[in-house]
Amino acid sequence: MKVRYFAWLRQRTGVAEEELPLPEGVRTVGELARYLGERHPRFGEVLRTPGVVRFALNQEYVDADAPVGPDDEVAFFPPVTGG
Amino acid sequence: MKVRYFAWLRQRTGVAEEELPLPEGVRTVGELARYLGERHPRFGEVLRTPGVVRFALNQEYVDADAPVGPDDEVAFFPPVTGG
Amino acid sequence: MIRVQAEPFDPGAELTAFLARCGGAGGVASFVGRVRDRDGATPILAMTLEHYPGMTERKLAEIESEARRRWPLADSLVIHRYGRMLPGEPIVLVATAAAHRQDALAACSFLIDWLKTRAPFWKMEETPAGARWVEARASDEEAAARWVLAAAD
Amino acid sequence: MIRVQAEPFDPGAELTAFLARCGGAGGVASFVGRVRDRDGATPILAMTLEHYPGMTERKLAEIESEARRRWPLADSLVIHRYGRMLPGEPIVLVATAAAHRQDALAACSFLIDWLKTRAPFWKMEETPAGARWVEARASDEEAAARWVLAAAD
Repeated sequence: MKVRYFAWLRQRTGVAEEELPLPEGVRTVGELARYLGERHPRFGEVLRTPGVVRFALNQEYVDADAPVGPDDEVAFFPPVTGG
Repeated sequence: MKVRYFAWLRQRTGVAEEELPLPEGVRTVGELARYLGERHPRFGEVLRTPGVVRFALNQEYVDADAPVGPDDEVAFFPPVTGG
Repeated sequence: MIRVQAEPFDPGAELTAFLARCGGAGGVASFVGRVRDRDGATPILAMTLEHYPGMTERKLAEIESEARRRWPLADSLVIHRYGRMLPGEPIVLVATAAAHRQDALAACSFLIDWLKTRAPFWKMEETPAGARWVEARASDEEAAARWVLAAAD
Repeated sequence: MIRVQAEPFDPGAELTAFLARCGGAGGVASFVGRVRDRDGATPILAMTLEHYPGMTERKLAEIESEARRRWPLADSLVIHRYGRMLPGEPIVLVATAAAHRQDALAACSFLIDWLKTRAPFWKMEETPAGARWVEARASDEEAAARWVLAAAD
């Protein structure tokens, strides 16, 4: 699967995107975030505060309980500030 | 005094503006309108329906009871439709 | 700034000049009103706008002052034509600049709403059946009244 | 029409092209958002807009479709830049055309309000003290929520 990080979350992981197999035991976007939070502790820190990290699954906004599969693209980012 | 007519009221009086002395007994814009309605009967007709004719005194909107004097400019026109 | 003129104007060029004039303001809202090409099924061949010279400029300046009293605007512009014009030609341009977009957008709506009910202009449309004066619309009065109510809150 | 691009654009020229494209529509509203030159007392030296390629275009197209579902628009346009830009440079242009001005004005406000809270862009400002990511504003969420409430009415 493909994982992407944007804005200051990218600065916390140190990578803009990574390819990885679906981790064992991970069924939802929220579980994936916690798994990745262990790989990138500074990303893991900010996951503890609700609302700071937003999720997209295959380029649609989703909640933490959205199910993920091995071919999905998941993105993590802070609230948007365009316009 | 100076009297001006705009839009389709001008078509009813046949004149865009006229100079006249303050008519005897006329103290307000409404009284002036009624006086002029006798000079221009097709203008007089539409004065009977409230809200159809609007008034300006020296280029400010006023009601029919605004007092007029011999040096004033009075204008009569339908509701505005610019923009 | 208020301009009342018989000459055509170019809204894109006016917006460019306005943006250059108020370089520091983050948000610029604008509205362009043009001569419509039909009224329902009736084709409009041309439109003539009559105005009250002197009073028009005075009322537009008052309306602009009121907008700048209500919203913190960096700048504002109203251009309004009079005389005869063809379908598609711009009649009016309103532009507002502010640090915050909501001030610019609200002030722009306010200016066009008040202009429509308070500035002494009258539209005459030419159709295949002849010329006719446009009637004032109740919806314009209602749109303008919103801002009176908003001020009283 | 949606455009997401790194290249600068000229809002006046874009408005001219938009007006030509929708010649029959009587009312055209637009909004230009630019890089601000200061945040309170802090000078802004530059801004970088990051976006999510693919998802950005998709969300903007959804927001535009929603506007055209809610209001009878003759046409609409959203141009949004990404990358690094300087104070005063245009970031975004929204334009809407409709037969009636209130539809054009409401749709324009809606587009910019929803874009600000739903399109995946992130702003980083450079100040004399260094670079910082702009925080989302509660007032933007409130502005966007107005339209959710309006739809439920």
